Amino acid sequence: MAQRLLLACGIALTVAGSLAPFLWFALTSFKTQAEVEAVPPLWWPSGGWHFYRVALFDHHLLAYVANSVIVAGSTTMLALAIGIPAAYVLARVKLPGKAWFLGGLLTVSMFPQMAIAGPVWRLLADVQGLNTHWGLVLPYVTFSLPIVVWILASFFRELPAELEEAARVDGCTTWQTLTKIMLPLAAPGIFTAAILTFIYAWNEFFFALLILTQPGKQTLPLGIALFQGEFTIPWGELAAASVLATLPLVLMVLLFQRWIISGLSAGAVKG
Amino acid sequence: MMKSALRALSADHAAAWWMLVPALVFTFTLAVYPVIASFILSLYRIILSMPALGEPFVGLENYAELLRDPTARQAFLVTAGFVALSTTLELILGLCIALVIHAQFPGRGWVRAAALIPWVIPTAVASQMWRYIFNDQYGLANLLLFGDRVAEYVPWFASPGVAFLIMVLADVWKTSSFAALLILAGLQLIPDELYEAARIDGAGLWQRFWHITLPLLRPALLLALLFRTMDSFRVFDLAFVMTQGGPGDATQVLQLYGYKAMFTEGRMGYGSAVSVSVFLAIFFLSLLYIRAIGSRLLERNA
Amino acid sequence: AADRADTSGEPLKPVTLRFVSWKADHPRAWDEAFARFADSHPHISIVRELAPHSSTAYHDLLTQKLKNRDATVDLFFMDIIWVPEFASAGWALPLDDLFSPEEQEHFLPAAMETGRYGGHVYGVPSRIDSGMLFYRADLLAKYGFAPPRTWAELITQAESITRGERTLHPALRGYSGQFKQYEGLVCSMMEFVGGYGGHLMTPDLRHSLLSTPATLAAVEFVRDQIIGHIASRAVLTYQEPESVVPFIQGNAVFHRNWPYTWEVANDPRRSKIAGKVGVVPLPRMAADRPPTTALGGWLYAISPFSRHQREAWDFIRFISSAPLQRHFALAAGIAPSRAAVLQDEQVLEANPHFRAQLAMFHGATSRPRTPLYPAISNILQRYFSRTLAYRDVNLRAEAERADAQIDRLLEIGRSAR
Amino acid sequence: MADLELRAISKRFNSHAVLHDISLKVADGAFTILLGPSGCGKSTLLRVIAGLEPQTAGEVLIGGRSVDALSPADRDIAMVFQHYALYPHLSVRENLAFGLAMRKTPRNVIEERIAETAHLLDISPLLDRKPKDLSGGQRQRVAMGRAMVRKPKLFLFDEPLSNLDAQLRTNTRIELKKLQQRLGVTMIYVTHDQVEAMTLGDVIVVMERGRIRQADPPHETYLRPADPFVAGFIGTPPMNLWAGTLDRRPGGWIFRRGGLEVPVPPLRTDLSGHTDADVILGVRPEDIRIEPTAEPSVRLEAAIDVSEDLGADQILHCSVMDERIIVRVSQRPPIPAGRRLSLSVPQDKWHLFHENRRLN
Amino acid sequence: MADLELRAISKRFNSHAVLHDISLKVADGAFTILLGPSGCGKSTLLRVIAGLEPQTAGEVLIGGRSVDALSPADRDIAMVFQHYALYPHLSVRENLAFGLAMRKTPRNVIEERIAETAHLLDISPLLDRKPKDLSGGQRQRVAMGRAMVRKPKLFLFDEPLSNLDAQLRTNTRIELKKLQQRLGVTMIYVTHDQVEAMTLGDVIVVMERGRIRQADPPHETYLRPADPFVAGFIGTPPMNLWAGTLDRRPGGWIFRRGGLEVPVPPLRTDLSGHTDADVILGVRPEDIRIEPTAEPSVRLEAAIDVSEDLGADQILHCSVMDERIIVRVSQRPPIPAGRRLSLSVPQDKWHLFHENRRLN
Ligand SMILES: Nc1ncnc2c1ncn2[C@@H]1O[C@H](COP(=O)(O)OP(=O)(O)OP(=O)(O)O)[C@@H](O)[C@H]1O
Ligand SMILES: Nc1ncnc2c1ncn2[C@@H]1O[C@H](COP(=O)(O)OP(=O)(O)OP(=O)(O)O)[C@@H](O)[C@H]1O
Ligand SMILES: [Mg+2]
Ligand SMILES: [Mg+2]
Repeated sequence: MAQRLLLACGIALTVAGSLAPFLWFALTSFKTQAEVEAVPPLWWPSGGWHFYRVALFDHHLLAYVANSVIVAGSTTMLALAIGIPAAYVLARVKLPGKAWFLGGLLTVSMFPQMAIAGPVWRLLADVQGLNTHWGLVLPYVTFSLPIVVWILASFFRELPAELEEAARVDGCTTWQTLTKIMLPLAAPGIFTAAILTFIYAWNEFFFALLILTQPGKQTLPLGIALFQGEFTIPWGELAAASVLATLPLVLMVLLFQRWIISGLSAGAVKG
Repeated sequence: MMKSALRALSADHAAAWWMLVPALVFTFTLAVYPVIASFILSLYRIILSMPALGEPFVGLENYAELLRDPTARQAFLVTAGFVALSTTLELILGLCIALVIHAQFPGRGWVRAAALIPWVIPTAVASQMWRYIFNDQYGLANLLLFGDRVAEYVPWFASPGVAFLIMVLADVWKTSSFAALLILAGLQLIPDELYEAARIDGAGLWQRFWHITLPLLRPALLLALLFRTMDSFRVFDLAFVMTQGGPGDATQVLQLYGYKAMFTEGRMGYGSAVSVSVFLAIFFLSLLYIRAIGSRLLERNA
Repeated sequence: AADRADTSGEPLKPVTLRFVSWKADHPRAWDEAFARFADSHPHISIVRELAPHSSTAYHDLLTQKLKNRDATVDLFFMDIIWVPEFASAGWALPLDDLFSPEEQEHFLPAAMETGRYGGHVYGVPSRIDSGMLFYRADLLAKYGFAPPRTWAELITQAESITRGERTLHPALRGYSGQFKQYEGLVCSMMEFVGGYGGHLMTPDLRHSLLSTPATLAAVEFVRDQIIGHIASRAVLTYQEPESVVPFIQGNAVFHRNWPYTWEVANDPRRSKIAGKVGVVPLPRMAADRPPTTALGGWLYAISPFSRHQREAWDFIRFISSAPLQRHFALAAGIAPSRAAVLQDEQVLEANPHFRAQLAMFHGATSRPRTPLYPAISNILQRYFSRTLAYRDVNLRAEAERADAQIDRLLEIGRSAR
Repeated sequence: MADLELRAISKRFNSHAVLHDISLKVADGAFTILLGPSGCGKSTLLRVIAGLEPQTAGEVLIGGRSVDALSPADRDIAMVFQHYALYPHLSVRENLAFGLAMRKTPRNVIEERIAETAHLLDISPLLDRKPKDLSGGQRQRVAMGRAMVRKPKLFLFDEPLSNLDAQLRTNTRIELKKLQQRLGVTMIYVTHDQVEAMTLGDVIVVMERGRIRQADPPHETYLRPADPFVAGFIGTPPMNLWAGTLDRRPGGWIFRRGGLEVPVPPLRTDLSGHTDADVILGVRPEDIRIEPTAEPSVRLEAAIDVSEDLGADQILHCSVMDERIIVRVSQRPPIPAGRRLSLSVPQDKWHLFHENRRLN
Repeated sequence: MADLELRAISKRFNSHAVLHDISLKVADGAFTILLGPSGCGKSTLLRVIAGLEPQTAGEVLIGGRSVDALSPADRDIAMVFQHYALYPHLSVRENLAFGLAMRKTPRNVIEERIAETAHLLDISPLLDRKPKDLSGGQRQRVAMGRAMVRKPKLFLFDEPLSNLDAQLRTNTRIELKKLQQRLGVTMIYVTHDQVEAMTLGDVIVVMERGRIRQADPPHETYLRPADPFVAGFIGTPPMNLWAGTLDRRPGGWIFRRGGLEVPVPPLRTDLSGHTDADVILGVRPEDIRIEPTAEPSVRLEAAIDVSEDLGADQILHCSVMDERIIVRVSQRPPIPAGRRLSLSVPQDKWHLFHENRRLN
């Protein structure tokens, strides 16, 4: 009984703690300007969609959304395209030095962005990559590769080795084994890796700040961090923009919670 | 005979290497090379706004400068404090959340999703959100604490200690669920049989937690601890958006300090020295990580 | 537009100029200006690139482009404080060949001075800008006060007004300004330092003077008399956008800000105190000391990496011409940098505060003009923020430490061959 | 030590009924086997007894007192799990001590009991090792030790030997039997291994789909299975079972299936009403002779389809008038496939079932 | 169809040697079993033959030609895996077609072959299902079909029946044997199940720790194991083996261990130099009689320690002058423990080994 009570409290606290702060922000987005600046603050909004209209049309939020979609989408595709073969090889093929490679890769994911910011910036400058989406995608791919490879490698490792040997006896090359047999089977893992990469790229701030200086190219987090009004901080618009920026991810979590959890635990602990 | 067998095999190995090449290229050009380049840059004095100074080689002078600089020391202390405090809290909270979302109850999927939401909210958004919640005039924190006693409203970010704690709070809120995920994975690995054996042995709820769950969770906790340690060492967005490092450098974290040195002040050499130092700190931590847990992972992968 | 191109005889190659600026305070006034430019220069189209409002963020972004020799930036707004840095780094085009001395004479000499460094002109002043004191004319009148001339007066007035309004209006504070750890903190503090007759640096820019008595006194004054007294401690977290809110919400009696605040405070859609606002020069420390204020302002500058420097100059000439400055003064309340326009009857009628502003402008002090300013500014920000935020720090020790840091930087700066 | 009684235990998981109305008495000191195919509810029943899973209906009595309100810890039982469930982070000694420590047993008593148990099970040298450093058999013994050290009233085993290899399994089986005889404790033992069931148990409880089909001593279960399920489940190769009808002939009852007619042995039940009844006739492969016997027996002419030589035995897959029959013989040299044989089945070796009940 | 020859195959994983100098000839059309305890290298040997794992030394010849340079696909072999390794995302038809399609076989030929194979294995109705919708036995047959459809020279099986339950296993075993006889193909079959080995194989290759211990037909392996390992490995319960010394007596050779003396059968090898040699004497539990026999035999007085009743058989764990001996009898009613027995072992049932070689 006590156990059930404890659990109920735990559930309530978890849900409230996770959602309440953001809900407050979301409430703010439905207030009127006067309500936003009211002292003391008001609980219930009455402003409707005004701030959303302002955020979307006056602050060109849709352009930021489009940029984020392009960047996060291409990052995901490219990271998978590169990560899948690498993960497969690392999971399956006996290669000398493989352990070092995996360890090294893991270390890369720990690099502070600052440690590589300067040279990456110079590198991108040399190839005209600043202020381009692909210029941002490149470091994103680099930083999401470890997690992609890690998750996928653990997924591939879980798939029976027999299947591959069957494919080899049936005449498949390594590449064909990967594309015809392993890929369809690893679909759930790929999906998880894709979600995680997408979330990472959608949320990343440091490189975006560094690489995208042209407002037309900037991604959502940057737009939100550098959000500005005419004279004061436009909290209402900011809240509306934040809700819009977060909504896709919240939907993703609601829909794919199971995959995210299983993928992360597979990648992390079973490693 | 043997040679041809080897050849058949090494053709496969060659294919395998080719499949690694793109990942290697990315990792080397955009991670390994830059770190090396940063290190080389850190040996020069490069001040972009003063090309007249040239770019003299100064050896380790930038590092000496770093050691002398009280601001750098402050940034290091702030970062270390942030790492220690936030990871500790995240681990404790993450463990609690993990225990909750590991239990069986109807609607668990929704609770799990709810717990994950802070983790997917962009840090930039979360930072603005907390900045708003702790606003000195129309923040939720003041409303909850003081209601309409407006005169008592507290300017939270004005106190260095409080500003630092808010940054910790924002990080804990955002990433505890990630720690919880890792710990949850550990929980799932503990067989139910053990709990049943303990129940038969007469262990109560708390004793089961203390004698079974906690010791067996150690690897997962360690993993979460080190993941979080390394990640929180890189804190940047929170300080950048919420406080810009103030007040009085109370939230001046290393990455922000390095960023300012390099990109605001144009001191490429010195900024590189800062970033190389951050890198080394994290690198040694990750060595620790590999020693503590990774060796087991690597064995499995070998 | 096509027919005009025809009438001009020789068709000009169409050119697109990228103009980096912050998000405009008065979008309509600017749109109108751009429209007029498009009419007279049909072959030049202007793309505005909006950068962050915060001077530091804007600086970082712009310098990144310039470091990168980004040819897509043609011209930009340049904070007056960046002139030495940009000049030294070669990020701003010297305008000596384009900007004839005769033309320079039309501008206020003090304003022209902000664009000069090392004997060259790098920018055309777009406005005059300096810190001002805004006040609640209604409240001062209610309590029978004249606008304060000294800080002591300001403090007394603030205290008695807030005391008097306490029951009616508990949230009312005496003062609101900018004391967050950011670039603006240097401006704010410099005004007090100047008030005590002090300086941040020696005139030859060899030594930092933070541990001189005047500078220390200024910090002590702000720490002990302003923050947490007439002003909420919240000012430690305020930049301009935050600091203006209590004022226009009617929660502050006095407010230090840049001239554009006049417009905001009198806009009834945004402000609860529209029509109840007065503006005067910042108070003095003592009646016998000169008033001091921080010099601000923005210059039009051309990127040396631009491929359309001629057209960029055409645009600057146009936008800083007398008619346009009149337009901005009337439509947006921006104080002109051309002496003639500033004295224009119509302009002054619409903006009575320009007189006070001009007076202030002449006494304004500039922040240290060195290419190393961004680094020095960071040290200054940390120093001021620490000493204001922590009440128990050893002020002198902190000052000496910051002095040493700055001196060391300056020494490095002098090591040029 | 205590006896155990189950009274009409039922168990459902949500809407899925796993145990139906299970009643059973286990005498003090008896070794009782729960045997049945996978998923029949053996583990569930054991867990209900342990109190790890509450029953949906019915009552569990240990030593005559209802324990339904007691937690597993308070029922004074011990359980040995299939995967042993040793605490991996504790040494063997600590594993043994855990249950006692939880019950606040004094330190010196704990020491004493551990020494005693370790001696009995011959694991004294292992006391300071961690479970991961033990072999399968050693782990098994530690798991037993952990159960024994508390001296509970009742021991519950859930397939404790299924993770050992064949050799070790045989040895441990024999040791376990000796141990039980020596300690005289009450044990409930789940398995799906026939050999374990036959050799260890005083009573075998055969379960199928949540019901008890038979609860008898092993030899009784083998010799007189209560229904066709038990008949087919116990014995390798399994009993030959034919579905057919019963017919009255002048000389007695006849089993008929297609062209095959078999005179059946005297029945215990009165079959007056059962002419043409559907019945199942069974005979064990090892009860069929290929040499003529003296006993009264039925003769069947058979052809060998496949002959499998297992070394010691031979399994003959034969057909008798289109019906398949498996015969087990021990014969050297082996009889090759293709040969015709005359099989004889002693009258008393037939098993006859009707509507899930044994007729003879 | 083709014969297979292994010439001195060795295999090491890093420094760990798994196969030592394996040489073997498999005749065209033979059914060869690889049997041995877990970890002895059976799978590794099979994988070397398949080309999935390169050998460290030695040569593999199929149909007389070395295949060392060929990839698995080019060796013209088929393999059936323990877990079947059916491609889960492909239908049965696609699974069957996959190998042919990879070899660019024309569409119509593929169709034809699939139809033919499906008919043969009786899986035609399953062709459009996914593997997950098949029962264990059906999966097993599809796996066989996938191997057969390519008509390879050589079939390799790695414990193909180990995932089926007992009943299905017996049936499939019999079908497999029939199929092999009908197709006349060469098969190499890994198992650690003695029954499968005894019943399926033309030849059983017994392996231990990477070496071949014996390669003979099943009955030969059972009747005349080549060394004590094979003797102990084949047969359940295992052969009784005693280590002792050999002694010359006037009447012939005597085996002596402690107080026990056993006259041994005539030996094939000349033992002149072997007086006092260390030897191992063996006798199978099922070869020991408890009634006197007519044949010349050795009599041993035994006491029954434990008597296990398996239903059809009884296993008696006895002691003969401190030596343990296991006896298997089929006796009703069972003989209880504690009784004394007079055992007789026919002279020709003794097995005698010296230095890993058979003496008689
Ligand atoms: N916690 C549970 N929730 C739902 N169904 C369950 C649960 N535990 C067991 N079952 C179901 O109850 C039935 C009996 O399970 P049980 O584990 O008792 O079988 P068993 O006889 O022990 O089988 P095995 O020999 O495979 O261990 C199975 O159908 C199983 O799926
Ligand atoms: N890839 C490998 N790397 C290292 N050692 C291996 C590898 N594969 C097998 N081994 C080792 O080689 C030995 C033989 O393994 P193999 O799988 O051939 O045994 P097996 O006879 O098939 O056993 P089982 O009956 O358990 O399948 C084992 O000790 C095993 O640990
Ligand atoms: Mg079970
Ligand atoms: Mg194997």
